[in-house]
Amino acid sequence: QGAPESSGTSGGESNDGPKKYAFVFKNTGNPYGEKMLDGFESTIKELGGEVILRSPDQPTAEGQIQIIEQLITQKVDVIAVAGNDPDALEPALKKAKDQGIKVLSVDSAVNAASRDIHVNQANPERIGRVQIEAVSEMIGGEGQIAVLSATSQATNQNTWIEWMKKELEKEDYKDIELVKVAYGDDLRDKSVSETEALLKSYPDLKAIIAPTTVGIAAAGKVLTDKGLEGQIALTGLGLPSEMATYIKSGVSPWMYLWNPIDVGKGAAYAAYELGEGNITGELGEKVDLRDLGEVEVVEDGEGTQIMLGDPFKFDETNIDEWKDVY
Amino acid sequence: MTNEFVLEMKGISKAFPGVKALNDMQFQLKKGEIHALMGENGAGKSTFIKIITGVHQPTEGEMLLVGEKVSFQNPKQAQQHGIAAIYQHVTSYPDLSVTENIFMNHEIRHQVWKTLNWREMHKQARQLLRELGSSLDPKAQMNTLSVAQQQIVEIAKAISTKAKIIIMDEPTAALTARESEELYRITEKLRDEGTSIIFISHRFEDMYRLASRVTVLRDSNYIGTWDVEDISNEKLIVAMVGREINQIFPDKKTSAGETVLEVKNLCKLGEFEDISFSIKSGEILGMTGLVGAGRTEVCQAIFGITAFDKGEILLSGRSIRNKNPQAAMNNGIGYLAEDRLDQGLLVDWSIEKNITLANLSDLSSFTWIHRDKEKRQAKEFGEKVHIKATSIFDSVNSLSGGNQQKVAVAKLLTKELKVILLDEPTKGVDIGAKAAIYEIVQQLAEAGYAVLFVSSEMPEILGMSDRILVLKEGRIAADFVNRGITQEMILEAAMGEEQVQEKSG
Amino acid sequence: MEQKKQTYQPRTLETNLPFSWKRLFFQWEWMLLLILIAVLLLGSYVSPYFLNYPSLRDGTMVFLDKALIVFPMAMIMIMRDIDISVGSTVALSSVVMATLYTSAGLPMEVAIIACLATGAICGLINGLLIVKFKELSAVIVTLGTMILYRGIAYIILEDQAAGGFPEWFGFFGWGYVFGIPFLLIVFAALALLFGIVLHKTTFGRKVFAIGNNPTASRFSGIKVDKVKVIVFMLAGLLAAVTAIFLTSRMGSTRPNIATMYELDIIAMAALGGVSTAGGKGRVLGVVIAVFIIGYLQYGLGLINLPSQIFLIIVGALLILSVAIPKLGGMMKRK
Amino acid sequence: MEIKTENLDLEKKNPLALFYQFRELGLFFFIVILCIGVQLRNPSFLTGENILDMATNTSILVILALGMMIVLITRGIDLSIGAVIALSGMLTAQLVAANPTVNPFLCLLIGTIIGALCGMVIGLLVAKVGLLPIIATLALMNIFRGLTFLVSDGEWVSSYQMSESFVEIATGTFLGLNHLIWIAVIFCLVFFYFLNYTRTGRQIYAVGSNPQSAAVSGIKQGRILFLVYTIMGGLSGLCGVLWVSKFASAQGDTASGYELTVIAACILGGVSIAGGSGKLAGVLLGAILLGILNNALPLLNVSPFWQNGIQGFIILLAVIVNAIVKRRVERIHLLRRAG
Ligand SMILES: Nc1ncnc2c1ncn2[C@@H]1O[C@H](COP(=O)(O)OP(=O)(O)OP(=O)(O)O)[C@@H](O)[C@H]1O
Ligand SMILES: Nc1ncnc2c1ncn2[C@@H]1O[C@H](COP(=O)(O)OP(=O)(O)OP(=O)(O)O)[C@@H](O)[C@H]1O
Ligand SMILES: [Mg+2]
Ligand SMILES: [Mg+2]
Repeated sequence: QGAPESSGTSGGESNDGPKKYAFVFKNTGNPYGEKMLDGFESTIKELGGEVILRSPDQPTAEGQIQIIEQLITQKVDVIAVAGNDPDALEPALKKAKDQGIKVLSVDSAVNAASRDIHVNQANPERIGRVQIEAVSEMIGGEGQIAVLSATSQATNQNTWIEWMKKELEKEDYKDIELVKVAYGDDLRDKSVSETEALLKSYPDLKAIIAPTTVGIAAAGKVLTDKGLEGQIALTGLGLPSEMATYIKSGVSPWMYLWNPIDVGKGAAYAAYELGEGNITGELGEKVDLRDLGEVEVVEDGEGTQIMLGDPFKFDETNIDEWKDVY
Repeated sequence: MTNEFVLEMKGISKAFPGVKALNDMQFQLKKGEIHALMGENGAGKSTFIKIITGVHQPTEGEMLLVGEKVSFQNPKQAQQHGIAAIYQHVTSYPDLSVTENIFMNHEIRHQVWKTLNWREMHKQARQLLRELGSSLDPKAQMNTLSVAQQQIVEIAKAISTKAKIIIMDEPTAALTARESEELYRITEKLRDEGTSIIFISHRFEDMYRLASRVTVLRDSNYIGTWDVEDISNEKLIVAMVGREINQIFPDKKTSAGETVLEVKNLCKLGEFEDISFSIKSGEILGMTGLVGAGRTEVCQAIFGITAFDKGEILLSGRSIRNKNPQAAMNNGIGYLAEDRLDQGLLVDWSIEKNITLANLSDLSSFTWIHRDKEKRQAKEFGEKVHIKATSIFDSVNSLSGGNQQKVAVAKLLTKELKVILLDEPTKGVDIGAKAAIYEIVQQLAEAGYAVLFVSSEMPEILGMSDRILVLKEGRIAADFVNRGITQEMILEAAMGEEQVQEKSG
Repeated sequence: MEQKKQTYQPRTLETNLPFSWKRLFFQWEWMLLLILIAVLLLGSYVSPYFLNYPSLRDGTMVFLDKALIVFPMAMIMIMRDIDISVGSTVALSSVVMATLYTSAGLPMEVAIIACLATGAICGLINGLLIVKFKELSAVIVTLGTMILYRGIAYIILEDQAAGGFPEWFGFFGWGYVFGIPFLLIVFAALALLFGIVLHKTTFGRKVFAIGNNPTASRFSGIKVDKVKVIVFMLAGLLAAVTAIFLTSRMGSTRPNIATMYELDIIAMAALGGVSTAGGKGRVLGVVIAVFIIGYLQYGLGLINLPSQIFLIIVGALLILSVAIPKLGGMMKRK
Repeated sequence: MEIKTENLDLEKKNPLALFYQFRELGLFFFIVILCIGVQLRNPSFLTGENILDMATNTSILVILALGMMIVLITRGIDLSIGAVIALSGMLTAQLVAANPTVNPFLCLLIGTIIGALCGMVIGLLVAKVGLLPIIATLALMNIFRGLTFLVSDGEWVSSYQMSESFVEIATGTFLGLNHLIWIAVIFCLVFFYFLNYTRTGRQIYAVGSNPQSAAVSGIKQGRILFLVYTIMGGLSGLCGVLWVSKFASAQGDTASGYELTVIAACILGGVSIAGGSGKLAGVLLGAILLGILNNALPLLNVSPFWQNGIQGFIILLAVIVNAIVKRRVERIHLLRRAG
């Protein structure tokens, strides 16, 4: 077994000129991702780096591996990636790290071995808990609720759902029953069928939590079409532009999301700091995120991460400002 | 000047890439005549009629319809000028109904709604078929019909266009004597109604029976046109093949040996029942019957293509069961399929690869094919059956029907066989090639093969067989030793007494 | 006797074709080669990182895994069939392998054998269904099994990933032998093997014969059903081989890997000159086509074109490459 | 001289001809049994509301399956429809977003035209250039999908940007039935008429049944193929608008992979990939079966991880059961004929 000859001796150091920062998102045409890429791009440009934005056309790890290979060949300095799979990118990202490229994951983490640091859009525990708090308030602390998730293997979704379940164990929520976790696969038609099935299987359902942008929009549509506003509450994580109609009509009194542009920005600052060698991703380091404030590197499983604040609440009062932004 | 000829073709030539299929062809068709077109396989007959019907465009020459110059860019135009054709290879729509096959592209529509008038079309289809002496169900799906029935539908289709000129390219090739008789009757009726008919056939009986004039083609060239009364059989053959054929059927030198193949009480539900016969080495057993009598089914059951329900097959006294054609061939049984285009040959392939296909294992070691051996074998067997082509790499597509059949025969000879089952081996084959095939068959018998010779043509059954088996509705109706047997005797057995009586009555 | 000899004229059949430049050059493979050269030139023009040995070498590792299936797929297409379940077969074999290793605790070697067996069985099921239910056609059967096999993969692994393979397993996807990627060596060996089988052996001849005329092939003593089952099994088996390489590259697996692989594979075979109308195709053309599509994608990736542009370019390439000869033929006829 | 000809005729009805009338029977029973099974497990299955939901959700599939049927009848296939749906949906949605007052009928028309243009490109490649449909549409699937991403530039159009009247297209009801159901019903009737009572409709079958013979009987094959792909494209374009209106959202990856569902509906319904045959009733049943599966699996509380597997299994089972029933019936008829 011959050792792979490295195709370039090292990543950044030997390069003159602006450093190259690459961002690999999950797939193309994902509205949420596009906004994140926008934030990343504009920030890096401000900081004087060169930006490469890449996404496979399908949300698969294979596609991302291909892209990472190509980035390695191009001798980029930093790769930021929103992983389609936490583990599958490990060999490719390790190869990148071996060649001196700094790696950080954003939004959906890759495993600790394949990254220097993870930029978490918000504290997953808070995301989970806050949605239960919201639902409880909407239904008066009593009744059946269901979760409409994305694909069954979306890691961040699953983490949030775990936290929701933990939150539900609290005494305050003893009258709330989580009856089902349905999966709409982030497909519009499937999410609609799943929502309809929920309504039929659980006639007493009081609320739906959809921690996915596609799912919450589809659920909003079904509840609107069936004229169920006020009877079944909807909350979760949604894009303001997609949810504006439903928030105003009262189908979804309010919902949450972080600002993907800010996530992109945060990732850009972190990438820049990594690329400049100002941080290494060690526990306890301070990262200066400029206007997003200064955050501390904290533990995340075996790796480290920084967190970008609480999820943001969108309701009637502020939705109009935001719906044109993303 | 009034015109005697409804159709006149002057100096027509047609070249395909690499082939000159027609050269300076002349042709005149009178109103209300049946005009036979004859010539060897590949002489250019089918090409000629495809030019008339607008399927092909001539490279040179002109075409006059009732004295007026026309040229057809597509078949629709020819149809609109009252020309209809029944092509050599039945061109039906297998998934559609009889009615639709008849009326395709000239459907009857409601006066007002312009929607298809199914009721009227079914009615007229039934009427047309009845005129043709058939009570086929117009709603039946085409692929459930026998070849003869499909042929009748094709004729009905030609008539339904109210054509003034109807062209029939070998319509009798797939028909038995009795069905041919039916076709003659229909054709004559059409002629009497004033339709002009061009009739292509390799059967001399067809021509003598029907045609008033005959035009002969040879090697793409126009040879001449004669009144049928004025030309003798010998002269016609010379015109067609360019030399004399003294003897069509080879001399029989039967020296039958051991019994090779024995079939006992073979039954298959709905196809045939109680078939028993045996063939000795060196013997030619003729098998005949009406279309659908089950001859092909029997052959295919013996060859392992279809399964049979009951009965036994013995080869040299040993009981065998052929699970598939491969097993049959390994047991020494070969089968020449009736439909050579569909079942016999790979038409896009070269002569060479076709000939060697059944015998690849002998030409290879550890499945590696030895190309030299393969070429040698193809040449040897191709020449043995006298295929008319320039090289063994010519594609079978480019050969005429008779030569294609020779390729299929050559393929059969590559295997070491004891029994060969020939299903209509001379179907659609010209007189010269027929003689050649007869001779090959005779040589095979002399070489010790046991031959089952299936045919619908009485003369060749009588001329070739040592014994004759007549099938009727899946059962053996008669088993003759071919001495002093006449066509009438065979027909009588094939059709059953009542019908023969009616026929003579 | 003498007279009889005269019933026909003796003829000879040529067994050697005269040399012809036209025959040598009017071949699809030349056209493909030109396209490949154009792709390489284009690549080196747009990106300084493209045209050097390490880059071209490592580039192959990005696209060759799925290309392994293109050989049996070509055979299937030559037989006028199609197999759209191969992507799902990759996923199922990979999931079976990973589960046996991680959950059942079997040795990796055994898991790999189980992976190959799974692929072969998937192919076998396809093949058997196709020959037993002739009225269904391969598209229908493999459409059904495509959904079914991936479904089984989901049933096994649900939303989990399985990984943590032994160190040496990474060799398949990332290893080099004498400086050449192991994957490339395997690809070359398979190309050679399938080239020989398809063009030089009786088995290959039978595959072509079936594509040309299945009935006549059967009547000629070819066991059509058996050949078909074997070829579909080969497709399953190579899907499993792909699963090994892919899983090794990713270090872990999930039920959703290798989605849409079938379309990429069919596109490669079609560009390579394999006709789904049956009976035509050559391994050499397919190999060149694999490199055309692979390097094109790689080259465009190096200049960071968005992947949707790549979709358009591959689509256009596919159409142009198939259409140009047809248009040329149309011109000639006019 | 008169010869009797019974021997040539089909006095008894041909067994195949008889069976072809009941070809969809197997599938029909399969659906009935499936429905009974589901109903026993979840009584809310056969309620009026659920049936209406199911019909609404299956309508788009039905419309597309009609188009796919005629493509398959001509021995073709169209893999690009998912991409055409996305492209036309995206363009129409952008139009609506930029211009909220635009009339919904105009939207439907524009979507249909966009789709028909896409279909014409395929038609030209297949009919004039002579490309194999599977290759041509595979390539164009890529191209149309790529174009969708390009025109949208990664952006999406969401519900607040869509006018009330536009969303009404797919959510409004008429006589208690959703518009989508009406549209599907109308298309079924139109197709029934088109396929059975117009010359062109029958020529579609003729071209698929035997292209050579269609050529010699003077049918302009190229025109038929062109027409068929244009219709398929037009229907896809229309469905693109319906899709976007139904989900009130237009994105680049809309309907990706949906072509396989549509093809599955057709072949479940007995349309032969080899061309020449296929009936509207069968295709309708095929689409309904898939619609029922999509609706029933969530209702039965089937684990999401099992749904794919069950769906694949049922599709295979349905086509195999249909094939076996067909063989049985043929055998019975054979026995009767022999007896
Ligand atoms: N489309 C074609 N392309 C090339 N050559 C052709 C084509 N059609 C016919 N030919 C050639 O033209 C010649 C005449 O063929 P044609 O079919 O007209 O013969 P035919 O007289 O009808 O023979 P048969 O009695 O066997 O039907 C043959 O040599 C044949 O190979
Ligand atoms: N009148 C008919 N009605 C229905 N089916 C028929 C009829 N005639 C023939 N067939 C079909 O043909 C089959 C038997 O014909 P087969 O081809 O075995 O007979 P054959 O004597 O070889 O006739 P041919 O001269 O056409 O080769 C039957 O199984 C049947 O399906
Ligand atoms: Mg001819
Ligand atoms: Mg026969």
